[in-house]
Amino acid sequence: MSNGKNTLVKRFCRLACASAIALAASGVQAAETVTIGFTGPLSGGAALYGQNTLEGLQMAAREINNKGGFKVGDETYEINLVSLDDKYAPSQAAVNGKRLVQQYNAPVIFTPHSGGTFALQAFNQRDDFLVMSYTSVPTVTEKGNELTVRIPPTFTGYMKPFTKIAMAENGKKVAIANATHDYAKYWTKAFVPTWEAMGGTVVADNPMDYNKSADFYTGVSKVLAEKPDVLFIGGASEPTALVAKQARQLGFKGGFVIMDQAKMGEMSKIIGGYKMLEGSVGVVPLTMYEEQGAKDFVAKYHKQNDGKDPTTEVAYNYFAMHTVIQAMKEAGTVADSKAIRAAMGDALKNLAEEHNPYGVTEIDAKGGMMADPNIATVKKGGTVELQRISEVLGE
Amino acid sequence: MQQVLNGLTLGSIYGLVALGLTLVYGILHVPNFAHGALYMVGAYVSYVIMVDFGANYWLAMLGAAGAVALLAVLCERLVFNPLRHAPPIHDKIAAIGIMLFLEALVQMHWGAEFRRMPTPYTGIVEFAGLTMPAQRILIIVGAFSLMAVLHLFLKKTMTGSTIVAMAQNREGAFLVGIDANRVAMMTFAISGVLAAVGATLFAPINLVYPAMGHLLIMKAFVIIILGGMGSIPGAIVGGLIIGFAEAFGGFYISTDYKDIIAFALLVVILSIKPTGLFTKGVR
Amino acid sequence: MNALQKISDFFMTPAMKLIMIVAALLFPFVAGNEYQIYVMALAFVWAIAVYGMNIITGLCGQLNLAHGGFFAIGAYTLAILTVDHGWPFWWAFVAAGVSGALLGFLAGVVSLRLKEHYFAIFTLCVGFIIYLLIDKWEELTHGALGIINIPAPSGFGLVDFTETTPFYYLALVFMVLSIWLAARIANSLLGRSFRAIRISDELAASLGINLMRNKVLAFVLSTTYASVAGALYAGMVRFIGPAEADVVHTFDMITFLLVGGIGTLMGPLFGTLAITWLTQSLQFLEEYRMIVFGPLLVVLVIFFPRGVVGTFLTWRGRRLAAVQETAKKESASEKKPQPNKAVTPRNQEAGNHA
Amino acid sequence: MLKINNLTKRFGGLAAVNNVSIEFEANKINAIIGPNGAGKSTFFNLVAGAMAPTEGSIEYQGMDITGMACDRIARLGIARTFQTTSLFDESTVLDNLIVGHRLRTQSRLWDVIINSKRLRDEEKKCRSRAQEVLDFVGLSHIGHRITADISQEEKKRVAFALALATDPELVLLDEPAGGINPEETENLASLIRKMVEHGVTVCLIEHKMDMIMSLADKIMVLDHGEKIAEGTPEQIRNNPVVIEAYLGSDDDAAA
Repeated sequence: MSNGKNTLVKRFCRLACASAIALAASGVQAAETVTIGFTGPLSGGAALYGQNTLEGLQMAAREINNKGGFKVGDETYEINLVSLDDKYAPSQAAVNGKRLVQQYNAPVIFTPHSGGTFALQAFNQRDDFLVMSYTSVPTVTEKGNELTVRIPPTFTGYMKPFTKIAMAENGKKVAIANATHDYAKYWTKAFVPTWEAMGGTVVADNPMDYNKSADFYTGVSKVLAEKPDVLFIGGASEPTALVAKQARQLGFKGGFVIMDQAKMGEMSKIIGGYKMLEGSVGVVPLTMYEEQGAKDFVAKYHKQNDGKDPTTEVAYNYFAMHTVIQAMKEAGTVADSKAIRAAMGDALKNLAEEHNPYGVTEIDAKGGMMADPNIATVKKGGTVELQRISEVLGE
Repeated sequence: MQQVLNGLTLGSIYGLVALGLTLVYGILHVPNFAHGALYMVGAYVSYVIMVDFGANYWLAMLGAAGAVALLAVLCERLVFNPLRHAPPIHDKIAAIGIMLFLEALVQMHWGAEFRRMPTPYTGIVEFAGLTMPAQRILIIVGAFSLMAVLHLFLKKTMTGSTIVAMAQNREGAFLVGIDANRVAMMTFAISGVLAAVGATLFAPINLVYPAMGHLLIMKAFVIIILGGMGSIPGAIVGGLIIGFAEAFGGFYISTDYKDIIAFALLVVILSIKPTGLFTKGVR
Repeated sequence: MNALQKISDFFMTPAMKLIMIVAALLFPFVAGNEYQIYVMALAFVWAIAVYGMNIITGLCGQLNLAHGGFFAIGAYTLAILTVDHGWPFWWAFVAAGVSGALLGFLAGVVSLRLKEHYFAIFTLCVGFIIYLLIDKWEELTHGALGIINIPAPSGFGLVDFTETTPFYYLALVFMVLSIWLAARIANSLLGRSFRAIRISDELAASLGINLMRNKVLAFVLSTTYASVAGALYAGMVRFIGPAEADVVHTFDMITFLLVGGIGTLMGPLFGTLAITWLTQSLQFLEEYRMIVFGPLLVVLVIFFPRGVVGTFLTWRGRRLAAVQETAKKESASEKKPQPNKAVTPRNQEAGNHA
Repeated sequence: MLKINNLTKRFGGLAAVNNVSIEFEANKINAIIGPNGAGKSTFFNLVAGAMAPTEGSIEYQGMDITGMACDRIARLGIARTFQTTSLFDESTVLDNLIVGHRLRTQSRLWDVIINSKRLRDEEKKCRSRAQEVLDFVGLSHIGHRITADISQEEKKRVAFALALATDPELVLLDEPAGGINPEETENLASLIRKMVEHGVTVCLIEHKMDMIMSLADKIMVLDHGEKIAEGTPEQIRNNPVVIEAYLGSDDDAAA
């Protein structure tokens, strides 16, 4: 986020390089390269998000190419990653998809948003390419599209442990004050029934537009008027931190359930530590993970980026690129998207630990990745406690 | 009561932004769609001065005011002045062009990410059971004192009264020999200052990002239509009306529909009275 | 100069129209790949909406900033009726056009009481209200989640419009129909009434033109165009979200219109195709696109307010007038009947599109 | 032909036109003069229907047209020109005139879509009417020119032609000779006479006194919204009240 000291010159250089690569690739389709496509927001309001996802893919591709490519059968391939901007617009994602398949022969296309995924799904089975979708919206894999892989686990896994912890720490009355974009809506839809099923009540429901709202005091004071024990918040990390801060300023003493889009680590930078988040449950950045794969990845990333912390987007997409390549090796083909999809399960088993920071182990029949991620609870005094979902539920 | 203060905070910022817009409209009859972009640039300039140069909050505000005033004058000189005699559709499109350009420029340089502007005033004031963060009090006080200064400027100084004269009667002022160019530049500069100060006041309780001006500018337009385009008291009163409507509407109806309140109000009022609430005489 | 004259003459002949249509028909065979056909089809869909904008803004002179909103209304009407209510595509398509017209009528009756700046600002707000409603009214529009699985246009078992090439021809047919109707309107007495309003409300009223009736008609025509385009778009992309109603689309359409030539007949098509392909070929510049387009808009309105096609037509009009003048002088000196009868009607046609 | 009774128009508290009554006869040239801000243009706007009067009535050929909409009044046969002539700069002169006859046609959107016979006939009618009025104002030789390229005087004539294309019986001319030279003014005056000869009644606002005095059959003088005199040029010239009004006001109206 704010430590992104992207100067104009740097950006232009990067741009020039990217376009040079793209041009070179469009010119000659060398026998030993395989093109991987990407369509995502590289400009507009979601540009940072899109660039983060792309960065993960680039990092993995660079790693593989620097080692001289990868072997499938007798042939050694290098990765040619072609990225196109869609400004978060589904129609533009569809145009880019057509372009990546038709012009660049990409067997695999990455996209970091559900809208783009839906647009690509309108023709991916006919045009024969695999959609690697970085979104935890379950619908993208539930419709039965056979060539779609959902990279992160669905957020629905968080419902029960979040609810359990929040109730134990604070109480049973929740007020909803999260964001209004599509992802937040999906979350609310899944969260409310879980909360109620576990014996809680929803005392207020007042989502707010985190990005456009001029002011959260009105909305926050409205939900606080119902005296909730728990406040369900979440959107991008920065505004979420502000919502939490304003709730505290307005006298809220309970805990927060923080939607997984916001990372507590990033929020803590804005509001000066975890003190304000006492009694809260949410997710933390990879840097706080104890697992070896995560540590290796973070160390590598730090080395390459002057100590900058990797985002979740970077880590998952880095993992996804390695998985795709591994699957190509397992399947023995770089072109047959069905075979690549079918080999995903084996690929996950054989993936090196350092390439799998989140420890994803399985992929379900519909194409959803499954993992057992860490969730974090902020205890009294601002200490953070990490637990695997299975641990929370197993108690 | 909490909502009254919320309404006041929102209303004073809306009023400040709408004031700049209404002044420009009064003088040049240009609905400056780029005004929201000027506001956004103001926030970024303050941010840079504070974060990258480590300067003081007030210094940053001053710097932003100066920079945006200059930018506004440039817009007037390079774009609106050449379009003085063009059909009315053209200056609007040109203003949209400026808006798109400024946003793209800022985004290219700083990226689209949300930034948080630091403020030295982070305390909370508790008064009669009300919780008021210091920055909010600063917004209300700052906005209203700026309005007062502007009022004095327009009423008591020579330049100010020429602006008022020209706003009231363009042809008349021209006949009396007012230098229209100078007044136009002056007006744009003032509108730039208002936008930049508004942004610097407001940004610490919000976030700084390239599209931050969008919604604000639309509400500012609603305000000056309600208040009568070109009317200075209309802009302030209109700003407060919308601010309160949103604070109370957001509280009693739904925050989700908060943003629609201003626009719904506009549609209803204009359907009943096409000339706006406070306009006098013929348009 | 003479060669230029000949070329420009050629542009105005019916043969040119035929050539353009044939070129459009052959495009899928010439195109290198399906991607290009897809982009072209999408550009045609946008062009239909831009033709609508041209009627209210170009002909009638009212800057309608809610145009993108009506595009979204068309798309959403189609999507809601097909996905949530199981209507057949073409019935929903007709309903989309009708809802665009009806809502356009309602919005028009209210907003057209306002003039110039008030109208532009008001429609900006109308567009924003449409966006907010789509975004917030979840029961009807699915809110921020958008609508997935929109069916492609039904080909009645004969054609499969999920394929790109058949859809291309479908979009082409609709676009040609749109241009045809736009041309009819522009060249008729109705179009002349609209243009009189564009010059000045006062003048038009003094010529006995009912301002409100004509403006509302132009507005309804434009919103119908927009919603038909939106419905086609929904059938093409087959997923829509609230972003379709974003004001950015309206600004895009203004850019298309201005580059091509506002108020001209071929301007909307030219502008849409030119900018669409320019953005596609400058894809790596996406992030910086507006840095080019923003100033481009400003430069256009200051120096070439009539766009490419408009500038061409004016130039040609001047040339023809000059030619006629010299011809007249010659015929006067040689006492011969003047040979330029054929020129006059052409010339008028050129002017008509203005 | 046109009978005005106690016409008053107030803006806020200010009366721009105050209790004016007058009658204009058919087939005559009627002039309205007065210093700047005397309410002449407001008076025209009231007659043409661009504004509704606060009080009083306007009778046209025995019909009460008070407060009637502009376009209906135009259809009843009252045409007008404006001080500044706005035309389609980008199209040809002839093309500009075709719309003038639109109000005498019936075609609607449906006719346009099916290109009905009615539409084609009416378009032919409008075009020939445009040609006729262009001939009438003596500009048929420049009908093919782009309007932006013609002279100021020619533009004035085109504006006359446009008004005449509506088939009016009464034409209101707002400063027809503004911004053109004396010789052109003379030509324009003869055109105005020609219009009257062809059965059109003229009513004009003008600052050029010589022109008015030689042209008008009847003159009304407005000052501060009130009628201070009416009569023949001879009567007006010698009217002490009028002289006082013009001398008393410090503008250049008497030029």
